[in-house]
Amino acid sequence: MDALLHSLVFYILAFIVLGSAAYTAFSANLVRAAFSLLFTFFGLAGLYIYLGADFVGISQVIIYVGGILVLLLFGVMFTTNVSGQGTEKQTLQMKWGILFLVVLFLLLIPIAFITPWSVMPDAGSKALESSVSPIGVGLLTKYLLPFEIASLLLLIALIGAVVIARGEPKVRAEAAKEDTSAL
Amino acid sequence: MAVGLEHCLVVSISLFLLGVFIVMTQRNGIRVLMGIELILNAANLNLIAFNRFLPNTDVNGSIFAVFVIILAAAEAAVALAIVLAIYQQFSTVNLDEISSMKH
Amino acid sequence: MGNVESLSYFVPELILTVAILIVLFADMFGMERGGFDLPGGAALLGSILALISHVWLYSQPATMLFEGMIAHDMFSAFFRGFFLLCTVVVTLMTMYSMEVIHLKKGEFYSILLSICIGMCLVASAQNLIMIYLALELMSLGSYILAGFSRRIGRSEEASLKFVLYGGVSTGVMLFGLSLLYGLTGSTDFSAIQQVLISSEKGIDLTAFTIFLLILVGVGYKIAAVPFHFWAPDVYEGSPTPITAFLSVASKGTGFALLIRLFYSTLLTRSPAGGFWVEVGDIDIDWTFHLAVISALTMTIGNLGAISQNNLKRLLAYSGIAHAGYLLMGVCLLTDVGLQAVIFYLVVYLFTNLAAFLVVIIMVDTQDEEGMNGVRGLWARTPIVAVAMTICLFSLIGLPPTAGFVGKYYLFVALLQGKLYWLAIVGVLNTVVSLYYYARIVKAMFFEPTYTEEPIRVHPVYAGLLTALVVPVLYFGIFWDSLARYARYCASLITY
Amino acid sequence: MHTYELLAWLILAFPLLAFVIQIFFGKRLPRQGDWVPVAAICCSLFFGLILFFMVIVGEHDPNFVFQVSYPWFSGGSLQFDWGFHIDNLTAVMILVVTVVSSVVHIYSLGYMQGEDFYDRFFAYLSLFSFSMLLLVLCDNLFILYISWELVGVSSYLLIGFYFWKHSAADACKKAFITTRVGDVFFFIGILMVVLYIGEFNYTKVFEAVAHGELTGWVLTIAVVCLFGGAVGKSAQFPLHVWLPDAMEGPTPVSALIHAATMVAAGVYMVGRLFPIFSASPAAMLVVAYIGLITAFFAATIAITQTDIKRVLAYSTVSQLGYMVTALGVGAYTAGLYHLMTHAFFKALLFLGSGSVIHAVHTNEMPSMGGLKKKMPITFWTMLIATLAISGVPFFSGFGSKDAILAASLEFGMTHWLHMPIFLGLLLGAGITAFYMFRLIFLTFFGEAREPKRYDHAHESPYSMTVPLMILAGLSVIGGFGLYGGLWFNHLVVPPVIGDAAHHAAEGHGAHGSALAHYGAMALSILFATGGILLSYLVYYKKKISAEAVAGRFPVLYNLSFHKYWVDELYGKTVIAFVMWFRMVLARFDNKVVDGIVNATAPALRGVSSFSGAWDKYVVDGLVNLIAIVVQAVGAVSTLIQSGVIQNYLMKVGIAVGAILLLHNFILRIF
Repeated sequence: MDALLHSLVFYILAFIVLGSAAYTAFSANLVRAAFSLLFTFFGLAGLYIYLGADFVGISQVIIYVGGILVLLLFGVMFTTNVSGQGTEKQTLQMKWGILFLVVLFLLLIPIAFITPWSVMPDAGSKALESSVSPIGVGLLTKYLLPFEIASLLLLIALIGAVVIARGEPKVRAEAAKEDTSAL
Repeated sequence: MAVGLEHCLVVSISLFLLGVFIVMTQRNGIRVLMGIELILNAANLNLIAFNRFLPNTDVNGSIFAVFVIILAAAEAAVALAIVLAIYQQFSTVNLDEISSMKH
Repeated sequence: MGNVESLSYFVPELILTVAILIVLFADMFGMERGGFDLPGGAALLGSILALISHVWLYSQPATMLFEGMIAHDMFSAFFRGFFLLCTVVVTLMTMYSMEVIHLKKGEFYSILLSICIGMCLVASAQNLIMIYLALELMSLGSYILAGFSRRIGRSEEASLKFVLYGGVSTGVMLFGLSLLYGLTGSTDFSAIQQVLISSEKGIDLTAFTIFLLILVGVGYKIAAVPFHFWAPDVYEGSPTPITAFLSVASKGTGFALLIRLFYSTLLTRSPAGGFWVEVGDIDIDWTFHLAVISALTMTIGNLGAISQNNLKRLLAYSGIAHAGYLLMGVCLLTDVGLQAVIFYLVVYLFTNLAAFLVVIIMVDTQDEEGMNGVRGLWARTPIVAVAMTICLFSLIGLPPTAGFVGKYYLFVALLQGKLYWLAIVGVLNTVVSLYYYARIVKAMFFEPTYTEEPIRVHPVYAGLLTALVVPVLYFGIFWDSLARYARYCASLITY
Repeated sequence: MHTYELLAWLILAFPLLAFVIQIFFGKRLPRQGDWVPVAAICCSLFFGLILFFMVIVGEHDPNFVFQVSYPWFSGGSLQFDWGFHIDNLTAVMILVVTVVSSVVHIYSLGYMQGEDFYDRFFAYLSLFSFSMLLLVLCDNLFILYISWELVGVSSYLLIGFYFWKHSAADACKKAFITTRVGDVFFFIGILMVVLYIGEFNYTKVFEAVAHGELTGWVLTIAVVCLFGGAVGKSAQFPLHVWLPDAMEGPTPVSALIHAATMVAAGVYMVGRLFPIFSASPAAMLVVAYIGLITAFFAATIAITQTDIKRVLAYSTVSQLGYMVTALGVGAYTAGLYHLMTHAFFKALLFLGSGSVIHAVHTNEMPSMGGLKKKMPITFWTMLIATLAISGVPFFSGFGSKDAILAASLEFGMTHWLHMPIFLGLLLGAGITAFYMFRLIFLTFFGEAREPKRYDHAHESPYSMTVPLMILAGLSVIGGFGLYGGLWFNHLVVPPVIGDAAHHAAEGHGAHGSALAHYGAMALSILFATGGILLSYLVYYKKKISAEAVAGRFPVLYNLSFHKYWVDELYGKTVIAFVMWFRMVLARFDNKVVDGIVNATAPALRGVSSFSGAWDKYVVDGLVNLIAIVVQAVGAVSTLIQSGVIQNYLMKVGIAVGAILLLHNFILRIF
């Protein structure tokens, strides 16, 4: 009974994740698609926690839901006329895409089953203790260099995002004029 | 039926393919970014699932996943900045209309 | 080696990191000082100091650093020198180029230097997390720099295509890496290799799928067919110094990544020495698959270049073709092949940077990237025309340029590896490439120009061009030292 | 560094440096930089003289060889080196090349004054000097071939110097293509030698041949192929057609390249590789007969030509035939000696004719006449050269030509069957004397046939006459090298390597017996005098009318005047065939390619720009075929570059899917 409940949680979470992701893929409305992504991310966070990765789950909620998704929504708001949706075609090369989806699914799913993964025989009983402390220790010992590099990367992303998004009206106008004259 | 590694893999592969599918078929640049996020999340799900089911006791998979999340955030920031710059320039984020360079 | 002791091996990267900060500060204070590009100067100084300290590190024995995150071996040392040299040249190019927006130079250089750090780390990484992180560091920087051009519309289009294409490719690669982690339970290359060596039968399909998924990311970096689509568009739209950087350093990173990742996980060094074999019971003909990709890459690249009129686009396609040539050496899985690849990369560095420098001169002096820019160049500035001719000869592979020697080593390696069909494809491709390179030479020397007015080449550019072309000729005649060096550098750390 | 090594470096470095400076900065230097190459070649001359005296006087050893080689690279089992090989022959050749080259450089200062591309002319001269010196100094077949081609390229540039003139453009193309035919054989020859012996270095190759590593018919074919190179470069029958046309180049070029140095490269090559050649008696006979045919036929053509430079050109071809024949009959010393003396007096003749042309602005001898008074220095120096080439005693040509005749007579005496060689050469010597004096009489004697030109004529400036006088002096004293018994005939002897080559060389007999020697000498003087006398009667005294003789023997006259129709023969056969073949290709092109092209839209675009250019197809034939196909394929291949990012990603995805499908399923099933 307990095991069944255990499984049921997984299936529900998986359904939320895949269903909302599919909605994102096929929905005609951009804003709705973005919001359905919220469920995907939450579902994934739940799956992570279900799989014993509590720290990653929390990070997922904070960064993805709190950061990336908000960013995406801002992007949607900035660039889309929200009310005037629906007349424009949203997709392209749909037939090929679906063909790709089906064929690749048939090709990749067998990989999950035929590969002799070295799975622990009694995985279910692996102690579900908090992973926060081992991750913290790992980040400051073995993974110290990647940790530092990640900080450099964030710095660069910060600078880069600012540089690109910050308008330089004078330069832009001038350059645009030049560009059209070059054409 | 007890949940095993295979179940997780099926979810992650589906998620991955949906992400790639979005990237290929959506005209809107921001949706393409959503697709990329799905791909990264699929990989993360893989990492977490393997970390859970493989016989090691370390947390390498989780640490990998943490890094991936950080990277995804950075990449999303940069990509969105570029998309916004494109919108200023072309007044559209439909990627098929932004194809002045070809052949 | 522990984290603290490793720092002494990490001096070049540390210098670059300090330089990044100095550049950012210099940007805040120094732009008005008599027109001198202070951030550029700081970046140049930093990268040169890093190069010097790198040379000083050369004599150190091969070892693992930072708890096994990265390795210091001849291979990584070679690539670090390669990237640093590239950075120095591109910094110099940018300092005097009109193409990059002047108001944002500080950001530009700091990002350039951080890309360089990322590249060095890719070439030396020994861990999946490290390699992915380093790759993203350099990719992210490249996306941003591609958008730095003065020609607003095209540059942003390039940037957008780059970031989406790159994001998807690295995402797919990450998926492959996660499966590799799942297959072996470890992120360290050494452990992965050990597990695979002792693995049981039945993982062929998985191994191949993982390889293919990873290849999407790697192939995108080296612009190999069928992952090359971004290259022409991005090369055309980016500011030319960045195009040069992408075409040389970024491609170099791709090859470093491919060799590092592929040779130290899915392959193992044969006990007989001199070549690599697939690990454990995996029975996949890697050579064949890579060889097909190589043949496709060079063919599509060369054919695509034929009908181009924009020089940057033409060089982009030519870069694709050269990725194909380089893959010929990689797919052999032999020491000789690796040696040929490293030799060719050095040649490619000098030749391609010089060719792009000529394009930069064209763009700066007449705002023209097309064939019109080089028409009648001989009459207007003979030195540049001669330098470009030497570069093109080297790209074709004609003696007495280094390109000839590079191709010679590649083909010798192919023949030794008994990959005759690929050698034939390679030779045919060289013949095709003759056509479009010769078109440029013809335009420079024999076609009339709309003006006879001489072009004034900035003395720094003239000096840089000479410094890049002289090695092309020198190694075309006395290549023994370089060949020996390449053999020396073709050694990866083994466990 | 050894002194010789240093000297060799210096000799080579100056012209190369001058070339680089001149090509890049020539236009901007004062006087268009003409002084740079002149100074450079004078430096080379200076060091060349030092080298010459150190080797010839200092060493005074017939077997002296100095070798130094630098490793270059190794390709597979072959080791490619480069280096210097200095022996007596090298020293003599260095002397000849540097002397003639510097004289011509100085002469060009006057002759080329005010021409367009003056600076570039000197750059080309320097390049040529460098290549020729490299050819002489190098120590292996590989570098020999490279410098051989370099010489060809610089010659091409110099012949086509007046590239705006159709005739010059045609001539340089003809020269290049014709010599390429020879070069292909040469290349095959080198390949054969290297394939069988595995070495490039002269000495090692010679030793290997001496040890019999390359024998029998393979050796014969290899030698004949090697000789093919000489046939092209030294304008031997049947590839001699390019040399007379090459006279379209500026006259100093004709003097330097097409009289004294480059055309002698073939002879030099035969001499340098003599140990290989002499190992194959059969091939040596081929060499001798080709030389004989060339010597005799060219001489008969020269009789009727009216263009002064063409007469000299055919005379050059003929004299080169003498040298080749001499080497063919084993007279190594005599052949190479003639090379040296000929270089001096033929350069002089050309420069003299250049001086005349400079004065009267025409090449046609019938328009000249009576120039003796107007141009005394030119006349006297040219007379000396003419006496030398005619084989009059006490002039240089006498000694060398007599030695050749003696050697061929001796060869004929041991092998009676081959007596025609001697007879042909002897008769040729008489004809040479005849047409050379014809040239002198027509140009300098008699009344002025075109007074306007005559009045305008004047002696050339010193920069042109001084070189003439220097060469005149050399044409006289050059003769004492052999008959003064000073040095040549016992220093420049066939290299002795192993036993086989030694015997072969001895068997041919390089030193004539007394009978052959004096007999040949007497006959040669007799024929030379006869030729001069006849010429005197016909063209000076007008006792015999040339027109009448020509009228009496129209067939012979026409044969000679039309150069035996060799050019026309080539035109009707080889060139006609090529043109026909091009036509066929063009038709094919037009039909088949259009078909392919119409099938694809992008290709159609490529072709439409070429439409209406049927002529172009005919002319450019195969090249266009390839170009169009390649263009079309290129256009198609870039069509996949749609510019839409999702489309790119879709293609990547489909490619990945296809690979996976193929590898994981389809290939597994089958």
